[in-house]
Amino acid sequence: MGYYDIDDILSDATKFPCRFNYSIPGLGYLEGNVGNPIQKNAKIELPLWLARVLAIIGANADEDSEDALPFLELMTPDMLSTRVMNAIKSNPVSLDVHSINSHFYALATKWATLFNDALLVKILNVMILERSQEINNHAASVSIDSMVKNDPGMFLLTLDESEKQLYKDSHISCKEMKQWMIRR
Amino acid sequence: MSLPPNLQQSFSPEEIQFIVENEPIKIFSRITTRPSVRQRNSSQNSARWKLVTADDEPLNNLVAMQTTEVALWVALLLKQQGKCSIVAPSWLTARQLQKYTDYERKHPERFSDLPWNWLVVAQLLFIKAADDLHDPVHVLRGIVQDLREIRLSKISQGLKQLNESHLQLDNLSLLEINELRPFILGVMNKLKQVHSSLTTDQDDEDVF
Amino acid sequence: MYGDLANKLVLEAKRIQQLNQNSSCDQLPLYQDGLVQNILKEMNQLKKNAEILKLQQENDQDDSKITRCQYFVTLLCMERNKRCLMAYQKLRSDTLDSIAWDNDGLDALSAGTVSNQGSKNLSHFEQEYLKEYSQLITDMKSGDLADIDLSGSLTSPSDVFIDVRVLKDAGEIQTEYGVFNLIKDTQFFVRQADVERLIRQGYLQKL
Amino acid sequence: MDIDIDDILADLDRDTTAVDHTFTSQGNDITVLGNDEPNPEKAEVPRLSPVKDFDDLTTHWRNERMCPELLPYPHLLMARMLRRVQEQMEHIECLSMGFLDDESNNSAQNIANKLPLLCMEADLERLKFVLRSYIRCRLFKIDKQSLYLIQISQTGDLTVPLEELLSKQEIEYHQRHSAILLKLLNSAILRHMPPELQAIDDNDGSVKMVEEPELDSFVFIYVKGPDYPHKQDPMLEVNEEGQRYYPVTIQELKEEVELTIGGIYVMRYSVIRDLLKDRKVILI
Repeated sequence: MGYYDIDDILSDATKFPCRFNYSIPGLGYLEGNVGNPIQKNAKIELPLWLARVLAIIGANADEDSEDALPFLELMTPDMLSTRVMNAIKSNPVSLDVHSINSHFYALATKWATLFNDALLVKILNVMILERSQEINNHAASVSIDSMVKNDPGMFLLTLDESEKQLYKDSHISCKEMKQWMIRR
Repeated sequence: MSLPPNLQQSFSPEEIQFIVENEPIKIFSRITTRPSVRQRNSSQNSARWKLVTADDEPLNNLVAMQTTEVALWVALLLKQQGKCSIVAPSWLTARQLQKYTDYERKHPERFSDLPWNWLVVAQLLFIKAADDLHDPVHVLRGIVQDLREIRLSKISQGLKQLNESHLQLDNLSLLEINELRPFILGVMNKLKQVHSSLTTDQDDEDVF
Repeated sequence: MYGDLANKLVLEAKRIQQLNQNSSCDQLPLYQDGLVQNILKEMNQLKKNAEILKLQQENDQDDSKITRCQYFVTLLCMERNKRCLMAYQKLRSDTLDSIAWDNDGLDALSAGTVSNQGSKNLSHFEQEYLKEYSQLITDMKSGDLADIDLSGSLTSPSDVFIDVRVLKDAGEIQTEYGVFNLIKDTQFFVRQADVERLIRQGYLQKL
Repeated sequence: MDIDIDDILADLDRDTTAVDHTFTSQGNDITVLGNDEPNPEKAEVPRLSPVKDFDDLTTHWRNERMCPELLPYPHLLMARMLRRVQEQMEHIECLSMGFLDDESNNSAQNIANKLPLLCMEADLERLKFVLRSYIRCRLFKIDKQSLYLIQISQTGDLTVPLEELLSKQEIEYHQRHSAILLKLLNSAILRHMPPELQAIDDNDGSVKMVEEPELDSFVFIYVKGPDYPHKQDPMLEVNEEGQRYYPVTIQELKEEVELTIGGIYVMRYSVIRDLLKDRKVILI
């Protein structure tokens, strides 16, 4: 999770929809409109590394001023929409998380941090538990013959990056153990 | 990096074996190294054993046909040279292992209190001292395999209880723990991370 | 959009990571000099923008929030570019560290391990770094820690000695334990490290 | 003589961790069976025996490998260990020279006669392995927390001074490695940045640059209890089932947990940090 964490950096590049609270001249390049201003209430998609800060920094240098709106509002992205949440709730295990977002958990956790979203945390908790059982089943069922090219099939393709890492780590551990058990 | 990635988060099974090999085990010596009274009185020092990781006292006082206790790795080396037989631990018999298996089956929520090094000791003796065991090695192997499978399936049942707080894993052996370590730590750390994203108070601006 | 180039560089870093995760020995693909240079150019542009905005901010009081916003965006873009560049370079230097240890601290460039295609893949600064780090390892291996062979095997030793059978005549070999005459179908008890090469070459078989 | 008692107690304690072996004392047999040493009692001070040292070293190694932060370097123990390696190497060389002179034996027989020597070589390899793996692990962690170590040694936030936390060689390694790494990052990147972005340890940006050890990450522990079970341990409490346990609190969850002696747990490192320092738990 540190400064040099490649996956964290990549996840931060995910674009989130946001709405500007002010018209700002010269920022049109953010929506591919170089030279023009960004209009108040314009809805554009910005990478999280940019949007996150603009969503919490007030427009007013004077910190005392109560009515200082942040530069923009973050809007709920598709990956956290009610539709996706319902899909998670109805069947977390068979869900293709990778197609929703390859850094789903990292982003969802960041979102939960930003908005103190307890409901989201609850859903994530169930999701992690249920899906990790499945990951463990796959990681543990290593046939020693097909060690070179173990084929977890379609399943691996539905995992997000952190789940893939979990799978890889568990898989290597199970494999080393099996090799140790059968040696000589 | 000065440590390969696979050793950064966990031990290898070989390292667990290494740790277990330092534990003592009983052997039945076939050689005598204990100096006779005359030798002891003379100052001559005939190639005595001097070790830096294990107790060398018993090795300098081996008496043929007597039992003594040495580190497991020493026992295996002597055995390889035909200088001793290994006294199998009392739990490593078909009868005793069957009792453990029965217990495991009867108590789906618990693990039998097998020694913390049972799997390593069993495997090592199967390979290197099969003729010292009380029962045919294929019989013992079979029961050990059963035990391992029953316990594994119990563990995976238990993994449904993973949480962001803590976990108690009594009676699991070091090797069994090590196999599951990456998974358990991966899931629990992730759960913890998700849960700690909720701050009860918002005065912490450094979060971003 | 600012930061897009940097993102490409991080994707390259991710590729290196996956490459090394899936193979037993560490390797480094070509240093993305062109991409890095372009990101640095973008940084220069951003630097100029930031200076202008800073001046503006000091001058006009009325619409400070607008300049503030513009300034923040510029600053964040620079910060982002810096993080991506740093992560890319750090991942590569970490890999160089592993390579140096695998090479026993010998200068990997002149030892030939990296030189074939490898040294071409390194930037000038990286070559220098690898050389210096290898020297550091060599120095660590001498002195107080000389006896434990710091760059030696990290696999725990079991079976220091093994029984072997001779598969084909191999003549006499000299070991610490004296001379062994390796005649076909004879058996010996030897130190594993002494005969590892002969096993690999098919002269001996581990029993 | 109280040293002997300590030793026996320590052995008893060790016995609870190893279910399958019966208790033996290492000290007693010496006098019974005789020893060439002029004064066996003094020659074998139990606390400083090679076996006890190796046991300690193995624990240090295991703790270090699994611990998210860098643990203090055991200076005295390591000095003894490195000296012992050197002496043993010389000793083995001496012995094998003697054997080589003895040309009359053929080599197969020769090696059988050298059983003690074989054993001593294997033994030495084992010690060297733990030392090597331990130091390599520490170097890895020093690299990982390089900036953090610099930061805390500058701000004086260290509970242990750097000279105690690290060995002499480790300090040199840390300094030289961070210098050449900084040189690389400077030449390739940092000097091209605007002045306010040239730092390598800037913690005021969106993401902190100095990585701290994750003290809250989970570790596997074995609750060993006090070194001498008969001594009073004021931290221990007894529950209704008569089990002795250490009460701990998981701050974030405001949750109390009983760590029973002999138990194995997965727990946040920060929660058991002090117990580890007091050697009442070990990381497994």
